[in-house]
Amino acid sequence: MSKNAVNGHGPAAAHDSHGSHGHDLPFWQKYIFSQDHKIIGMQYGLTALLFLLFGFGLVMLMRWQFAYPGQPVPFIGGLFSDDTMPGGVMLPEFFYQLGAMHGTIMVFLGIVPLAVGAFGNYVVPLQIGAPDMAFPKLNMMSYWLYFIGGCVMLASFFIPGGTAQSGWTSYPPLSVIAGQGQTFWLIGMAFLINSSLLGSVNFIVTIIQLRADGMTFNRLPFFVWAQFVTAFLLLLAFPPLMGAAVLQLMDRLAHTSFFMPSGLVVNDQVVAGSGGGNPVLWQHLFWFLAHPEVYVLILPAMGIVGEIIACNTRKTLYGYKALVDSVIFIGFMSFIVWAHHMFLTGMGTKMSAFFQVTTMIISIPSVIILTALVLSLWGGSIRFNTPMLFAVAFLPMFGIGGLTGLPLGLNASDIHLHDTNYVIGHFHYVVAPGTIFALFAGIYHWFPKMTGRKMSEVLGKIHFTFSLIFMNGVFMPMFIQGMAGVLRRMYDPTQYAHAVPTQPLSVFSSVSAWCLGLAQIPFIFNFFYSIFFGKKVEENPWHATTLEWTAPTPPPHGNFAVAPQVYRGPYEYSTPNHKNDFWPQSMRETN
Amino acid sequence: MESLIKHISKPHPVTGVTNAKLGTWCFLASEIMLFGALFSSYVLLRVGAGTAWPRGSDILNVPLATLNTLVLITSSVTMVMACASLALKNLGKYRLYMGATILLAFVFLVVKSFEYGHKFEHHHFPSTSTFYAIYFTLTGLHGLHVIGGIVVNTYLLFPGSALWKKDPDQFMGRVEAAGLYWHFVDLVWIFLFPVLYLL
Amino acid sequence: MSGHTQEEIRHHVSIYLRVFGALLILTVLTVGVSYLHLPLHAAIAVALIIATVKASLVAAFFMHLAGEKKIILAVLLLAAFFFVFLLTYPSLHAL
Amino acid sequence: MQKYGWGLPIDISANGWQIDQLIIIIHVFMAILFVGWFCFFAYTLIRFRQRSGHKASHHVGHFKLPAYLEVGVALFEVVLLLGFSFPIWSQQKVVKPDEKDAVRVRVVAQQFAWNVHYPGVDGKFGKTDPALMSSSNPLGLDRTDPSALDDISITNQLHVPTGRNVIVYLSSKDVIHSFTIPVMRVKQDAIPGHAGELWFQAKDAGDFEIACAQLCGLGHYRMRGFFISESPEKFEAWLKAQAPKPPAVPKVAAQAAPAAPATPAPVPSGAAHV
Ligand code: HEA
Ligand code: HEA
Ligand code: CUA
Ligand SMILES: [Cu+2]
Repeated sequence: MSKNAVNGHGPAAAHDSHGSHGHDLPFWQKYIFSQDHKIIGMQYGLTALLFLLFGFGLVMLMRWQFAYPGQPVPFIGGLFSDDTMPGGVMLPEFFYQLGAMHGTIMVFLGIVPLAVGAFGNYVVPLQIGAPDMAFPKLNMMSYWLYFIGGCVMLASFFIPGGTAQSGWTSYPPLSVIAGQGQTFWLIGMAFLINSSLLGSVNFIVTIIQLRADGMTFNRLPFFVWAQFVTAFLLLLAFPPLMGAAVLQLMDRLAHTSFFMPSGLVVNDQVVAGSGGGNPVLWQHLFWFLAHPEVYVLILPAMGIVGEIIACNTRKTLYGYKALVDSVIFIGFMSFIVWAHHMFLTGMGTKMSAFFQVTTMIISIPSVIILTALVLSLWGGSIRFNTPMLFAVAFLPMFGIGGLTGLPLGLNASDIHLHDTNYVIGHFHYVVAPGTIFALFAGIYHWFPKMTGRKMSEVLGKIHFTFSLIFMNGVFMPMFIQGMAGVLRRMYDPTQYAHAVPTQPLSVFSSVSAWCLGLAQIPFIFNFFYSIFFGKKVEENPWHATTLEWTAPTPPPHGNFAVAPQVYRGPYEYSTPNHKNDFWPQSMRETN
Repeated sequence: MESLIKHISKPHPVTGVTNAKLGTWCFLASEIMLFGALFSSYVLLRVGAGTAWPRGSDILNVPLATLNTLVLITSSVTMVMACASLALKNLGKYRLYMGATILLAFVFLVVKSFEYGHKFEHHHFPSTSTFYAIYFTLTGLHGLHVIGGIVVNTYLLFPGSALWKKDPDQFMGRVEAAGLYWHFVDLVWIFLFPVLYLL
Repeated sequence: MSGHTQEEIRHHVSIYLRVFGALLILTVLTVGVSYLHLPLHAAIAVALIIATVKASLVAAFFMHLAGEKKIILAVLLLAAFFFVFLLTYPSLHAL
Repeated sequence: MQKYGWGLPIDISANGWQIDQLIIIIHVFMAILFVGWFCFFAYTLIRFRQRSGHKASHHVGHFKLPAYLEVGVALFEVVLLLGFSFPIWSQQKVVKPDEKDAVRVRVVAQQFAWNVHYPGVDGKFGKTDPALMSSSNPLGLDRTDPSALDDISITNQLHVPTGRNVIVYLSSKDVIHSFTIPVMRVKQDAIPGHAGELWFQAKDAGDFEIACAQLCGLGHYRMRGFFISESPEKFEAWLKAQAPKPPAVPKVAAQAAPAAPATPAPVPSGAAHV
């Protein structure tokens, strides 16, 4: 294709340099401060899974209080200190810490690092036929900044007063007058923001610059497209939160009044400070990030689901172009819908109309994506292995989550539903049985590439079945509660007469959550067991077409023995007159 | 291993840019959004304050800030001259211009610290009013960017320049990237100056 | 910058110096205008116009944005588009 | 009368039905879409499962139906916006009822109570000052202001007459709260430094709840107020009973606490301050 591509970077060179110093790096350089995108991907993956488990643990604890407010937590209640759960009874302080940290950890330390940091890092360079990310050192820094950010967040559990407790949204003035935990939260966020900034630059440059010869943009696997758009969201949406975090830190530490209006009276004390600030400013800056952020949670998941569906139906994705266009359009629109979280802040009519119109518009590409994915099943020969089960289950779950976004997006119905459990139900359907299922699917799917072994199908199916049942058990009741007006973030919902009739649903939801926790045991066991004792498999166990499956397993430093050349689109399955039912992108023969 | 990654020193044949250049611009795009958020906060607070908002020229030191503007602009020029010297394969001149750039950056910071010191003496702190709050925050954040630029440029002046012998193209790419960043810091100041000091 | 002939680079340098001159003049101009104590709206307009011109000069010549590769312009255009919303919408909250 | 159950709470407001109607229409629409989509989905999974003798087909025709469906969904969303959401919003949040005929009341939120301020017979809200705020004068009412003399200050109880528009001027002393009366289908954030407004009209009498919908601190969950809608006569009588005795020396609070309304436990935490 170009002289440049051959000059000194040809296949032979690739092979040599890999052979000469690929293997003899000291342990700490190979596995700790590694610059290899695959190791970094796995570091991200393991850390994020642990955070996910931790964040889930926090909410399982909270669910006790939701179900049986004011009663001592059985078994483990005694293990906690007196300023969190004296006598096993959870204090409101602790409850709100759990809530804020659950949201923060799940979003910023769990799902995004897993979807982008782990899957993006591991799979994208392989799928585009690159030897690594464009900036390996930045990649390493990105992970370590994430790690430090996570440590700061965790550290705040151990300081007097505990963690942040103003919700993951950290609305001022509450967050400004809150205790030290909030400062930790802000500093932790600063690390995470910079980590994702480095990561997103890296992804954009890698995908634009390092595609293998022949890997044109319309031959990119759908997953890569999803990551590409995601990287832009991270790049351009996070900085405003960085700005907002700086302002909030100033408010807390330098006693400025960015978010503090004049004349505040807390506990009958006039708050010192100049005043003149505006709490709504924070909301704008926060949601300018946080709405794109929720699409960061879903786009990679859609990408994973697309890959797995194509592979396991043994046919190409339906409407590849429409899918790609929709993803780009969603990414673009996601920057201009943010204030649908703020309909009831006294926003003007024109603004409110603008944001509900954009919100309705952004639902259309999601409908197109969901339609194209389900039509991709049509005419296939569907192989129901564990990754496929999770991927297929993603579709209706995302459908429920997405559809319930509509009544929230119309400001009139949002008057009743805002800040009720309906909202909690809405977004958990998209992120929990939606994104988490897609991520599970991805783990089962790419595990053989990462380790050379397959995870157990039997345990996988057990994991799937119970996860599906209990996920719905946790979140379906929330819609009913939300309709009845039950508000979110309630330490003791039974305080309100209107919440009492649906209280049995809270119990149901909690029991489901704990069972969901139990349902993860086969997964965790399967995961670690299979690393060492899983069934050994060859390079391409699923008979897939994308490039990562043509690399050796596990891929060595530098990935491909010979720099791949790409000849065709990503999903050539069941091509007539071809000898196999899959036709890898880099396979040379002409028919 | 690094040599495996393409387009480090030579531009990509289709996009026409190197990785470093594209990466730097992406980073600057994110910086635009960062300062965008802060300028947005400025606008919102100012609109909210109405006539209570002071005019910067009445309470800030315009001559000092003008001096600083000139210093920063000059440092931008020395930065492009440093790049041009490298393109002319003149490492000595590059050193000279880069050194000047760093020096000017220090001058900027010194002037800035005088300005801050003066304010503190008169008991004007970030907590004094929202005007001072945004003034200190914006100039402070900008100052941090200047310090970042000094670190990068110093690296490229001394240890980093060893790359010049090994791979002049890559080294030039790095200097150019540092230059882009430095001009961006200048560019932010070009807006900060009238917005805070003159209006 | 790389891949230019010596001749071109000398030409560039002369442009840099001219831009430098323009920036100095504009700086003096904007400070001068501020001493006129124009009404606020006029002052804002003048100051922002001058700042935009200065910024454009820096971007176009020092950062070589004039004639820059499409991919970079595209990234910047995207950022600029969202920047406009970010800058204006929060203040229009009550609209 | 069952007030609360598993469905929407009972609606006793004059305009709440519009919101309910929208919620119902959109959920029917969602249900149709989802069920239709799901049936197709389930059928596809079964019909195209992997089995011997069945092969995936490479060329799948182009489906026209989805495009129509997508356009249909888009059109329906336009209808929801133009036909429902815009007009309802303007009714609820834009077109304010005439202040002259309406019952006007200030509600000042604080951690963790709703301070309610009636202007009294003169119809004028007295001056307030943050410096005067204390637990016995939560509104910071300046009783030296003549128009404040007859003002009624009461905590966690909002009495309104049926059949008349009620306008609530909403504000907050400390952090962001959100004022909601589920049975009125109203909700509005109370943001310090911002003047919020909302209005509604009660159709029927009854004792209901005010809730705080925005996380406002550790007591957020118990920031519950009582919403009492009553016949105009009863309301007027109540107002009279609350009115401070005219010659009363400012600052000396009359101790006449109103009879606690018949509501489920717990008893309102704040007594009335007059
Ligand atoms: C991954 C995360 C994610 C995703 C994808 C979405 C998607 C959407 N969200 Fe959601 N949302 C959140 C995460 C997410 N959201 C979170 C975390 C919050 C709460 C934050 C907080 O307050 O703490 C929230 C809150 C939230 C609100 C604020 C509610 C409130 O506080 O009052 C609103 C309001 O507009 C909204 C709207 C939407 C809409 C319209 C979509 C749309 O994009 C959805 C589009 C999808 C569909 C419409 C489904 C498609 C279709 C079918 C089922 C097929 C039909 C079949 C055929 C056509 C054949 N969301
Ligand atoms: C990405 C985001 C995300 C995810 C995935 C989840 C997942 C879950 N969430 Fe969360 N949630 C939020 C984001 C998320 N949540 C946010 C933003 C809030 C609002 C916070 C606020 O009010 O400020 C919230 C609030 C929230 C509430 C409401 C709190 C309130 O009203 O105050 C509840 C209540 O039940 C809840 C429950 C759950 C449950 C049961 C899950 C489950 O689905 C969890 C399932 C998890 C797993 C199944 C773990 C899988 C991992 C493993 C098994 C690890 C394996 C490890 C190795 C192999 C090493 N969440
Ligand atoms: Cu007040 Cu929540
Ligand atoms: Cu949103």
